[in-house]
Amino acid sequence: MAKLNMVQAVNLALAQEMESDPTVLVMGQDVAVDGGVFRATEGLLDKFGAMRVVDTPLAESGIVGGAVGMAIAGLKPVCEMQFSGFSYMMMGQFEAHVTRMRSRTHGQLNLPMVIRMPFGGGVRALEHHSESREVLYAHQPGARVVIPSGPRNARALLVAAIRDPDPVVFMEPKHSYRAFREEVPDESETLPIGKAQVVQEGTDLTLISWGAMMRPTLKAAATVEKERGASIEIIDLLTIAPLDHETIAASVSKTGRCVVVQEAPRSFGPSSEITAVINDKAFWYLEAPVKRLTGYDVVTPYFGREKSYLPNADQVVRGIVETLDA
Amino acid sequence: MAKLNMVQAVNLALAQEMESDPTVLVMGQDVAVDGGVFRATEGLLDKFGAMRVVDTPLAESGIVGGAVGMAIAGLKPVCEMQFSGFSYMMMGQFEAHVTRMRSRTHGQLNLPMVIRMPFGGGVRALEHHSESREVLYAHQPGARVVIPSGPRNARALLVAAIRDPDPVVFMEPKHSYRAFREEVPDESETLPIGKAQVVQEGTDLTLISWGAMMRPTLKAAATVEKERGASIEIIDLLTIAPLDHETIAASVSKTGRCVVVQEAPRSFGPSSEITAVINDKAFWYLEAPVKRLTGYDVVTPYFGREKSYLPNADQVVRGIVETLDA
Amino acid sequence: MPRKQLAKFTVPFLQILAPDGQADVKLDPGLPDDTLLALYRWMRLARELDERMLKLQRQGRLGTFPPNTGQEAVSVPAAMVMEPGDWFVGAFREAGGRLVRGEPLRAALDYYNGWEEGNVLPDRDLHIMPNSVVIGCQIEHAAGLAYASRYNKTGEVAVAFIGDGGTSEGGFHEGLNMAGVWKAPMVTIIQNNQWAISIPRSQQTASETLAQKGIAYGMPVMQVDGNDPLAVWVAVTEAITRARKGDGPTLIEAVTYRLMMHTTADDPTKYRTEEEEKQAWEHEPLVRTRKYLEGKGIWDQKREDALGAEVKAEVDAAVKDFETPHSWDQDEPFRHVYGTPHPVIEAQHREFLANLERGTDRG
Amino acid sequence: MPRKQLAKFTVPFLQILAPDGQADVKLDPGLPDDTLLALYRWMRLARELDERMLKLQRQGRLGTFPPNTGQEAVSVPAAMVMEPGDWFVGAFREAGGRLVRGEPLRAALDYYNGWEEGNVLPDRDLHIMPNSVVIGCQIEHAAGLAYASRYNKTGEVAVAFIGDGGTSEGGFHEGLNMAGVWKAPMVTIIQNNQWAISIPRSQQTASETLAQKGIAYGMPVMQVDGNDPLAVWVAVTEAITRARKGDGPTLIEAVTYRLMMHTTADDPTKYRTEEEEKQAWEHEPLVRTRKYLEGKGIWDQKREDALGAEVKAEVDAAVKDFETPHSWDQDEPFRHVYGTPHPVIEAQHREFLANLERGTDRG
Ligand SMILES: Cc1ncc(C[n+]2csc(CCOP(=O)(O)OP(=O)(O)O)c2C)c(N)n1
Ligand SMILES: Cc1ncc(C[n+]2csc(CCOP(=O)(O)OP(=O)(O)O)c2C)c(N)n1
Ligand SMILES: [Mg+2]
Ligand SMILES: [Mg+2]
Repeated sequence: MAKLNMVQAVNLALAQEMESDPTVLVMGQDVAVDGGVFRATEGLLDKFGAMRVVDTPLAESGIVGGAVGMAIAGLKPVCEMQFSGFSYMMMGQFEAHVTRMRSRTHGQLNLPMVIRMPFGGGVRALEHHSESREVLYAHQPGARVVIPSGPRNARALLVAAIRDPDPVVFMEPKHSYRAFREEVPDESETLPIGKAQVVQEGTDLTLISWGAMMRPTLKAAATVEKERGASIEIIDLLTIAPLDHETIAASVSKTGRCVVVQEAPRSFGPSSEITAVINDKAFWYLEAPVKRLTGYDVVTPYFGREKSYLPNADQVVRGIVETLDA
Repeated sequence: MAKLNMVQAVNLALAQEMESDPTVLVMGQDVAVDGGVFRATEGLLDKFGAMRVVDTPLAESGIVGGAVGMAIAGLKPVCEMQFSGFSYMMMGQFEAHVTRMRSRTHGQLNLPMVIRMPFGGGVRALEHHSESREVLYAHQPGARVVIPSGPRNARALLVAAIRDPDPVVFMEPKHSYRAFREEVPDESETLPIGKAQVVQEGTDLTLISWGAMMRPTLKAAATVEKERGASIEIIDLLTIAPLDHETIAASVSKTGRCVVVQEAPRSFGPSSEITAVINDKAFWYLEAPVKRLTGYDVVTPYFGREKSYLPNADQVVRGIVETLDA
Repeated sequence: MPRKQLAKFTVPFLQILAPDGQADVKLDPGLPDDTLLALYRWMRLARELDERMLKLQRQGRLGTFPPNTGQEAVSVPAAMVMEPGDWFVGAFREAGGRLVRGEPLRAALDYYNGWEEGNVLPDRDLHIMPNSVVIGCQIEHAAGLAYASRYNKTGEVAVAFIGDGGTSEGGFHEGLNMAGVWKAPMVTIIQNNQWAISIPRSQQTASETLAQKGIAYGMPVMQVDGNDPLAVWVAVTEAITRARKGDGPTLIEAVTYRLMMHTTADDPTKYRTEEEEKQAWEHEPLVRTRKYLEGKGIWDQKREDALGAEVKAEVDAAVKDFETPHSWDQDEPFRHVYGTPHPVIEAQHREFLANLERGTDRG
Repeated sequence: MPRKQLAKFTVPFLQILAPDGQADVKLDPGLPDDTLLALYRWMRLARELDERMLKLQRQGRLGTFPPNTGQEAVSVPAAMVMEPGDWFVGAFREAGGRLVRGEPLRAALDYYNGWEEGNVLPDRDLHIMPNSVVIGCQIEHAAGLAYASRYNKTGEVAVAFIGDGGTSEGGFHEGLNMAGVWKAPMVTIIQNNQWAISIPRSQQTASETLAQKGIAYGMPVMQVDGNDPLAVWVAVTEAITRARKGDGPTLIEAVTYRLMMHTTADDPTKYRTEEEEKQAWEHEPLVRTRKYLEGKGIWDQKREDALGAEVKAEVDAAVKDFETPHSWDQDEPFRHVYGTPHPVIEAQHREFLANLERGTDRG
C-alpha cells in the first residue's frame, strides 16, 4: 500500500498488467524513452523493453489502427493519445473499426484494446490541451468510455479496462493527475466497468459528476451540508458509456432532486443523457427539474480565461441550493 | 416553380448560389464529371467549369482542410463528404480548425464553408452508408448542424448555409433524396438557420423530429389524430445545433407532453438534449415523461436487418398513445 | 559541399507474361503445371462469381457490390503465394484472393446481401480480415498485424491491398510509415485499376507512378503488370520472402483495370469511353493466362469448357445455398455490442424484441 | 519488356554557407548588404525573444512555449523572400518568420500567456495563419490557400512549415498530394530539427531523407542545410518562383536542430545527451552568419553590441507592454462562437456574466 497520485496509479496499473500478461503492450508518442509527457509510462521501457513499450511516429490514426491489427493478432495494446485534443485524428479508425469489429464479425474478431488519453482543463496548457469531449466517444456503441476520478479508482479501472475483451476509451482528467494522493493497494484490484459508485449516501438530493469535476462537487456538497444541513447523495459515474441507469434512477427515485456537474459544453453533453435517463426512469419521483451545471457552449478558451469557464464549487453550491428550494 | 425531389433541390440551391456568387465552389469526390454519386452536383461542371466544381483526391481530411484554407482566402467552398460514414476521417480538421477559427482569432478569420453529407439509413446500402451521427458534430460549438426534411426546406436551408458566415454541417437524409417531390420556387428563398418549424399546431402533445424521421412521424401523428381525435403539435427541428430552445419549450409548455423521434442511437443522442432542454424550460408543465423513440445502442446493422432497427410509424404511434395515456 | 545529389531512387517494372500469352523465358518462374492450373481456375471462379453476382443484383436478388473483373491476376496469385498463417488484409475488390484463402463463395453473397454473417469465417485462423469499406484504414491494421508477428515471432506476413484512389488517404501514409519504422513483415499491393469511381488515376496524384510512394517510407518498391499473374506471383513472392526474413515491408503497384462498373450502383459511361474499356479488355488477365497454358500444352477448348461447367456448378450451388431461406435472428446485433452484458443493452434488446413482435402494420 | 527501370529520382542537397562562415562563391546569391544585415537582425531578434520568453516562463510570468532557438535560419529567410500577399502558414516553431512577416513581438507573449488576443493581427492582410497546434492540419490549409490563389489569379504563394515529426501525420500526406494534383502555388518546408519531443528523426520514418517524401506527390524536392540562411534563401526563392510561375509545389527539407527543450514543459536530458547538444551548437546559424558578415567587412563587435542592445530594448518594450495590466473581457469567447447571434449562446452568455459576478469564494 502506497500513497500515489493518479499518474503513479496509472503507471502501477500498466506495470502490473504488463508483468502478469505478456500480451499487454503500451504504445504512443513519447511513451518509451521519455516515459510519457505526463510520466505515466515512466520506467516501463526499462522493465519491458522496446518491443512492449513502443515509441510510435506522430500518427494518431496509425497508432489506433495499428492497435486494431495487434488486438486481432492476440495482443492487448494500450495506446496513448498524448492529449485528447489530438485524438480526433483517429476518429475514422475509431468509428469504422474500433467500435465495430466485434459486431461486424459477430464476435469472431474482438478488440481487447485501451485508448488512454489525458483530457480536460485546469492545467494552464496550450490550445487543444483543455477540452472535455467524452460524448464524441460515448455516443458510439461498441466501445466503452471510462473516466476515473482519483488514484485508486484510476488504477482499478485501468486494470479492468486492460482485461476487458472490448475497446475501452480511458480518459484521464489531467487536472487530477497530481492534485492529490490516495492509498493504492499493492495487489491488483479492479472495479467493474459500467458501474457508477455511490460515494456518499443521502436523502435530499442526488449530486452526479465524474472525473476532475468530482472535487468541486464534493466540496460543494460539504458546504451545503454544513450550511443547510441537507443530506446529499453523491454519485461518481466512473463509466460514461454505457451508463449505469440503475444507480442513477435508484438514487433520484429516492431523493427526487438531482444536480449534474460536467466540464464539457452543455449542449449534447453527458448531463443531457443523464437528464434523459432520469426523465425515463424516475420522472414520477422528480420534485424539481434536474439541474445541469456545465461548461458553456463556446470554443474552449485559452488559459487566460480558463478559470472562469470551468464549473466551480460555488456554482455547484448555488445549483444545489436552487434545486433544493425549487 | 417546379416539382423537385431533394437531390434536385440541393442541385438547384448549388447552381443558383454559384450563379449569383462567384466565390462559391463545390468540391469533393466524384462531384464534377460524375455529378456526385447521388447526382446532387450534376450539370454543375458544365455550367461552372473545373475550377469551381472540383473532383478531389480520395482524402476527406484534405478536402475539409483545403476548404479551410480556401475560406480564409475569401472563397465559399461547399464540400461534399460522399457519405457521412467517411466524414470521421476529417474530424481532426473539424475539431481543431473548422469549429475554432473564428473564436481563435476573435473573428478576424471566419470560415464561410459548408460540409454536405448524405446520412442515415433506409436505402439498402453497404456498411458505413447508414449511420446517423449528427451528435458528433452538434456537440462541438463553432459549427452549425442543419438537417432538412424535404426538397423545399433543403433548398432554402442550403442557400442559407452557403450564405452563412460560419461553417455549416449540412446533413442530407439520403432516405428522403428521392422519396417525394415538392414544389420548389424558382426564385431563391432561404430559411433561418437555428430556427425549428412548427409544421402543425396542436394542444395535446408535442411531436418532435427531423430529417428522414419526419415521414414516419407525420404518418403516426395522422394515425393517432384519426384514431383518438388527439391534437398533436409537430415540430421539424431543421437545425440540430444550436438548437431552438424557444420553439421546443413554448410548445411543450402548452401541450405538457412530448415525443421525440430520432434515427440515431439513443444514448447521448439529440433526443437526450431535447429532453434536457424540456426539463430546463418546461419542467413544471410536463404531465408525462418525454418519450424518446430512437435507434438502438447497437452498431448499425447491415441492411438485412436495417428495417427492424429504424424507428417506424407504428412505434411512434405507440409512443404517442403511451405518452397521452401517461 | 555545394549542390550535390544525396540519394537516388528508381522504380523497377516487371512484366513476364505479355497480353498475347508469351512469357519472357528469362523471367518465367516456371511454376509447376498443377499450380498454374489452380491459378487459372481460381481466376475463372472469381470471374464467374462476379458475373453471377451482377446478374443477381440486376434481378434484385442481391445488394450492391464491387466487381473485381479484370483484376483477378492481382489478388489470386498474391493469395496463392501466402502461407496459411499470413494475414490477408483486403480493401473490397479482392474477391478472387479471398476465395483462394478459403472464404466460402457464399460469404460474399451474404455479405453483399446485407448480412454480417458473410463476415463470419468457417475458421478464425483463416487470417482473412473483413473488407475495409472505409478506405485506408486497412493499411494501418496490416501494420499492426505485422508488428504482432514480430512480437510473437510467428513469421506471419500481413499482405494488404488498396486501390489507386486509396493511396490519397492519410491512413495509407500513416500505416506504411509505421511499417517502415517497425521493419514490419508487411507487403502492400496497390491495385491501380486506373479509376477511383469516376476519378482517373491522373487526377488522384501527380506522381508518375504509385509505386514510388513507397520511397517516402524507405521501402523497396516495384511496379508490376497487374494483368500478368506471373509478374504478380514473382513480385509478391520476393516481397513476402524479404518480409519473412526480417527485412521489412515492400510496396508493389499492380497496374490493372477495373473492367466493370465501380459498384453496381455506378454508371461508368458518365466518365469514361467505351473505346477505353474495349482497349482495356485486350489486356485482361484470363485470356492471356489461358493462352500461356495452351502454349505449354496443358490447356485446350475441351478443358476450358469443362472448367466453365465446373465453376458454374460451384457458383450455382453457392447461390442455391444462399437463397435457401435462413432464419438468422434480427436481434443478433444486440449480442455483439460488447462481449459482456450490460443492462442498457439488455433493456433495449427486450424493447427491440417487443417492437419486432408488434410489427410495422401501420407503417 | 521484362524488368526495367521506370523512373529515376534524386534528392539534391544545398549548402552555401559553411559553419565557419565561408560561403561557396559559385553558389552565393550575393544578397545586398542591407538585406544581409536585416536577415541577421531578424534572427538575432528571434533569439532574443526566445531567451526572454524562457526567462519569463521560468519566473512564472508566461505560459509554456516552444523555443525556436537554432532554427532561425529556416523561417527568417523564408519569410523574407515571400511577397506581402503570400501566405505564411506556420506550425508553431517559426517565431522568427512571424516577426519578419509583421507579427508584433507582443503577439507571441499574449498567445503563450493564454490569450486569443495574441492571434489577432494588426491587419488581416498580413496573411499569417495562426499556429496550428494540431500537427499536420496546416499543410491542408496551405493547399487550400494555394488553390484559392489560382482561383482568384492573385499570384499568391502559400508557404507552409512542418516538423520532422509532422511528416508522419496523414494531413501532411493529404495536403501535399492535393497540392500536387492542383499544381498549387505552395512551398512546404520541413524543419527537420532531429526531434519530435523525444522521438529522434530515425524513429520517425525509415526514409533516408525527409525531402524524398515529395517524390510521392510528383513534386520537386530539395534538402538544404537549415542552419545556412543563404541556402534556405536560395531554395525557397527557387521554389516560390516556380510556384508563382504556375509550375506547382515544392518540398524542401531544412536540416537543423532544436537547441532548446521541445517546450518549456519538456526535459531533453531524458532522451538526448549533452554531447549531442554541444555538437549541435557548433552548427547553429547565428554565429556562422555573423562570421560571414564579418568576412564581408560589414560587421564587427561594436555593431554586434549595438544590435544586442537594440533587440534587447525592443523585447523590453514588448514585455513592458505585455505586462501592463489589460482589461480584456472574460466573456469574449461568447462573442465569437458564431458571427450571428443565437439565443442559446446569448442565454449562456448572461449566465456566465452572472456567475462571474458572483465569483468563486467558496472554491
Ligand atoms: C474513406 C472513404 N472515403 C470515401 C469512400 C467512398 N468510396 C468507395 S470506393 C471509392 C473509390 C475507391 O477507389 P480505389 O481506391 O481506386 O479503389 P477501387 O474502387 O478502384 O477498387 C470511394 C471514393 C470510402 N469507401 N472510404
Ligand atoms: C496531431 C498532434 N499530435 C500530437 C501532438 C503533440 N505534440 C506537440 S509537438 C509534438 C512533436 C512535434 O515534432 P515535430 O513535428 O518534429 O516538430 P518540432 O516540435 O520538432 O518543431 C507532438 C507529438 C500535436 N500537437 N498534434
Ligand atoms: Mg481504383
Ligand atoms: Mg522536430
